[in-house]
This record gives sequence, structure tokens and C-alpha cells, in this order.
Amino acid sequence: MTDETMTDDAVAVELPLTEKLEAILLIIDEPHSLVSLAAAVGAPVPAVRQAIESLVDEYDGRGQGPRRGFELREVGGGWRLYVREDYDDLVADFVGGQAPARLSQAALETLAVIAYKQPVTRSQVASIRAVNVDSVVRTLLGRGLITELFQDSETGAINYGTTDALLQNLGINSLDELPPISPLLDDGSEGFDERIAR
Amino acid sequence: MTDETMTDDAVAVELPLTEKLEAILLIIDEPHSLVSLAAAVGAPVPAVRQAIESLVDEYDGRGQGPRRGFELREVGGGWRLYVREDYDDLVADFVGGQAPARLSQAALETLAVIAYKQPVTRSQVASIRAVNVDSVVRTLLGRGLITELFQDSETGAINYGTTDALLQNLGINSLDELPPISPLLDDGSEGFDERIAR
Amino acid sequence: MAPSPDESAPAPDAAELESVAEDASGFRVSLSNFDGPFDLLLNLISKHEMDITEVSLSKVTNEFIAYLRELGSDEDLDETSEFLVVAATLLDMKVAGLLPQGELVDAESVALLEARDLLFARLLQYRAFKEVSVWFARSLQYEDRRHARAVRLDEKHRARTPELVWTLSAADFGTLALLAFAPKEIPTVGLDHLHAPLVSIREQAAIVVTLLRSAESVTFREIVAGAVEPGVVVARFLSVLELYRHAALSFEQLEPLGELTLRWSAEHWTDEMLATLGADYDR
Repeated sequence: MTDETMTDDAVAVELPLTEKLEAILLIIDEPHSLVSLAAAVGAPVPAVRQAIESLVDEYDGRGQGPRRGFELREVGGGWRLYVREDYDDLVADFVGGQAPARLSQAALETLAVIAYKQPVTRSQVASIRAVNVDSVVRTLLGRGLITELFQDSETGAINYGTTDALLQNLGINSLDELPPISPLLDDGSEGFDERIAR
Repeated sequence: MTDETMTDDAVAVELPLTEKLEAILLIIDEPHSLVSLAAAVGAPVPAVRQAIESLVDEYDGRGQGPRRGFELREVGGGWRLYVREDYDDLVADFVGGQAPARLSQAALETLAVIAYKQPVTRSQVASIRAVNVDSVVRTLLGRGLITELFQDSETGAINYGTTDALLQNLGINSLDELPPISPLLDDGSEGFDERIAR
Repeated sequence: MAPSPDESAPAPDAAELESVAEDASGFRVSLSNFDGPFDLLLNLISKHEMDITEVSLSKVTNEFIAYLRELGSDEDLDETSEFLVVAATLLDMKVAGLLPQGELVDAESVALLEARDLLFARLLQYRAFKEVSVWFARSLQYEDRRHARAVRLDEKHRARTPELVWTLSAADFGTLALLAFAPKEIPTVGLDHLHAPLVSIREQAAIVVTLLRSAESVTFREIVAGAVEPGVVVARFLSVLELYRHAALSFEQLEPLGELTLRWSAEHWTDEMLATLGADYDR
């Protein structure tokens, strides 16, 4: 070691990246991307990625120590600490409280249409479901599962898309993880959208 | 393993006490006493004490695994996870970067809704604003502009209200001095609540 | 699909009528379970365990129309009219199915085929989203049970956040509140213009009868000349079919797809017969 490593900066660098990340992970209340975490701990993204991976392994008991009661999950485009699944019931009993109201079948179907067809307007969703979807869209907006993306400059129609909160609520990391749906969809909808738009 | 350990109950018992404790510790806001933790995990207090001690050691790097960026500390007669002191500056920088000096328009509007409708629950605010307000409410709580008033005994929903800090910021002495907006309040919100409830 | 000639028809039909009658009482109550016309169609199709692309049209159409009648006038007009659009398409398809194959390949039948394909495409699409919504429900439900760390910031760390810059006066705050409470009406576009006016087969039949009786022979082309609404054309064609059933007219078509020439041939025709014409389509 040289004298240089004794300056404050150098000491900061000496602290293990994994520990720094754990400190940040302990205080965040939503998923943070590798880039955001890298900025927080002042380390390059590849190093952060590696450190995160080793934390995942350690918490899962694949490191030197025992398995932990929590785990590190990548959800909704970022990393966040979660209670390990085995203990969800235990924690639920402890926390109490009621589960949030389930979404209606209409809301689920509308959500699915928006997830796969985004950006999509309400009237486009309505044409696929063949019912008025206004109140359902409101509910989904209120739950933060969808958001207004932009307004069509010509028609003034608002285009909707899904949020990161939806990904979190689904427990997936990106829209790519949605299950594939029938390829028939594309054919059917194209002609249809044109007709219904009249 | 005997046949007995294969039943659901037996398997649940098999889960390590330390992991159970970690699951609880991950989600609590306030320090919890050994008695309270023991009740949460359904184990005798001495066993919980021992498990907590071994967690303290593990997090501090005196176990098999590496040291963690957080620690388990006893404060005011209860146990809770804290960021390890070495990382206080890191966290402070991160938090400072995350929290802008000004409230966003969304936060201000949510604050206005809470100010005029208090006591009010998060979901009520969300339906008035037609967007998810969870993170905004956390910001306002963090800024000390609103506070948790009480928990609804039936639904468990937390009711929020504004604080004296808001009154000071607005330069008024009491909520009565807020500019009246009642006519619109009644009309607008009533019909809307009904719609969103569907 | 099971052959539907006369000898095999009665038994299943009777059984079916029974089941429909049984359902009928329950249906009025559970109508809201069918979230839209596609939902109802899918339900009918699955009830008969038929492939969506090989639907026994008349069966499903009849039941769909029957359910449609139960909708009543107090239902949401927008939703009812969506049901009507689907019902109209189904009726078109049923009519096309009644015709000998290959007899009609003019603009109308092409339009009919398009409408049928469109309906199938929409149904398939709707079914795909309905199926995938099960995955959404399961995932949401599973994830609901998970617990993420979301703990309030320590006082110690909170104190390090930059001081809040506050610039609003109480009056500003009131204005802001007005803005926040203004109902966020999502602008809606009325659907009224999408719905074609209802066309009465009886009314159209009266026109057809008048035309037929006024001349020695009339071509179908002449009968629908000037009819702008597709529904009117369909209704006039249906009335021709019905009049043929009543032996009130004869027709001549020299070559497939050729001109359809109609002659009035009724021996005992009274205008009262118009009143019952097309009654099948009421059921």
C-alpha cells in the first residue's frame, strides 16, 4: 500500500462494494436499476452487476454464510430486497392488514390489452373488448398500473401504457417477460382498427 | 428425516429461526423487543435472543460469511436493522440526490388534497387524483408535511393529515385559514368517488 | 359439425330448448357476468364445445339474439349497441349460411365474408386477451403476497436531505387545491354515430312487395337500388327469402352469379301476411 491509499477518497474506495450496495438497498423503497445503484455507490456498472450477483448468491445460501430470510430480486427494472418467499405467510400474519382489492375480470382483461398493445387509446381498447372501458381505465390509473403516455396531436386521444409499478406487481422485470400471445392477434387487429376508426 | 417431518407443519418448523427473524426484521419500521419478535416467529424468548445474537455476529462479519453493509442494533429496548455507520455519508449523499429541494407539482397537488380532505386515506387521495400516490405520500411524510393520524379500525387503512410544518410554510395559524374551496370540493369529489368505486 | 337434417334435429333441439329455458331464469340475474358481447359469444361457443372457427352459426346466433332481448332498454345504451353490432353480424353470417354455396360472389357477399372474418378475428383476439388475463390475475395475486422492504428513512438520514424550498402562499395553495380537485374527466367520444339505425324486415318487405306487384318482373338489383344502408339491403334480401317461403314470388337465375330476376306469383296474398313475415328473426 502506498501513502495515497490513506487519503479519504482512497479509504472510501477500500470499503467493499457489496457492503455499500447493501447500505443503499436497505434504505430504498422501490427497485433501483444497476445504473442508479452504480451512481449511488460510485462504481462502474459491470462491477456493480457482479457485486449484486454475489449478494444474490450469498442471500440464497450459495456463499460462505447461511441462507438469509430475505432475498434480492430484480423486479420492475431494478433490484430490491424482499422477504424470502418461504416467510411471506409469517410476515403477512405479523403485519396483518387486508389484501388490496382484487381487480375485476374486466380490469384484468383491459390491463392485458394495454400491456400488449401499448401505446393504445381507450377507444382502441374498447374495440378489442367490445365494451366501454372508461371506468376500468380509471381504476387502473388509480392503482398506478397504467399511465397516460402522450396525447395524439391530431385526434387528442390519450395513449396509455403500463408502468414500472405494474411490472413490480406482476413480479417481472420487463415487458419482455409477459407470456407470448397468439400470433393471430396482429392479423385480426390491423384490419379491425381501420374499420372501427371510421 | 422421519415421516412426520414431511407434513406441512413439520416442514414449517424446520425453517431456521434466524431466517424467520430476518424476514420480520426486513419489514419493520420501529425497533421490536425480543418478546415481540418471539411472538412474531412463534419461538421462546431465549431461543430468539440467541438467534438475534448470532445474526448480530454474522452481520458484523464474525460468522462464516462476509460483513454486511447493515447491522442489527438494539435501540430503546428493541431490535432493528440499521445502515452500518460507515455508510452514513454514502446514504446521505444518495438521499440528498434523490430528494429535490422543491416539491413536484404532483406532490403539491396531493398535499392540497390531503389538506382539504383530512383525515383521508391514501386510496381516497388516489381516487381523487386518479393516479397512484404511494411514493408521493412517502415523500410528504419524509418532509414532515403530513403525518399518520390514525388507523381505521375496520379496514386498517391509515388516515393522513397535515402538520404544523405545513401551516408554517403557508404562513397561517390554523387550517381554518386555508382559502375556502368548498363548493367545488363537494361537487367534484362526490360524483368522482362513485365512478371510481366501480 | 353434426348434420342438422330433419330426422336428427328434433331430439337435440328439444334438449336444448330445455337447457335454454333453464338458463333463461338464471340468465337475467347473471347477465352482468357477461362482460360484453364477445364474452357472451365465447360463453355460448364454449357451452356447445364448438371451435370458434367452425361455429354452428344458427345455434349460437339464436341464443345470442335471445340473450340480447334480455338486455332490455334500461341497460347502458353503449353496451347494448355493441351487442347489436355483433348480433347483426351474426345474422348476416346466418343468412349467408342459408344460401347455396357459391351462388353469391358479388360485392355484398364479399362484404359479408369480410364481416365474418372480422368478427372471428375480433373474437380470437378477445379470447387471446381473456386467456392471458388469467396469467395476469395469477401473477398479481402471487406478487401481492410478497413483501418488499419499504421502510421509512431514518431520522438521521432524513435530516440530511436538502431543506425544502417553499414558495406557495396560502392563496396559491387554495388555487392549487382547486386544480387538484377538478374532476379529471376522461374525455369521451360518443359511440352513437357507430350504430346503424334498426331496420325492420316487415317494413322492407312491404316495399319489396309493392315493387314486385308493380311490374312483370324485377331484378334484385332494382329492388335494392338506392338503398344506402347495408342493413336495408340485408333486410330486403331477407324479405325476398321469406316471400319465397310463402310462395309469393318465383325467381330465375340463368347462370350462377347471374342476374336474379324476381316475379310476383302469389295466389292468395293479403297484406295481413306482412305482419307475420320474418317472425323467425324476432326469436
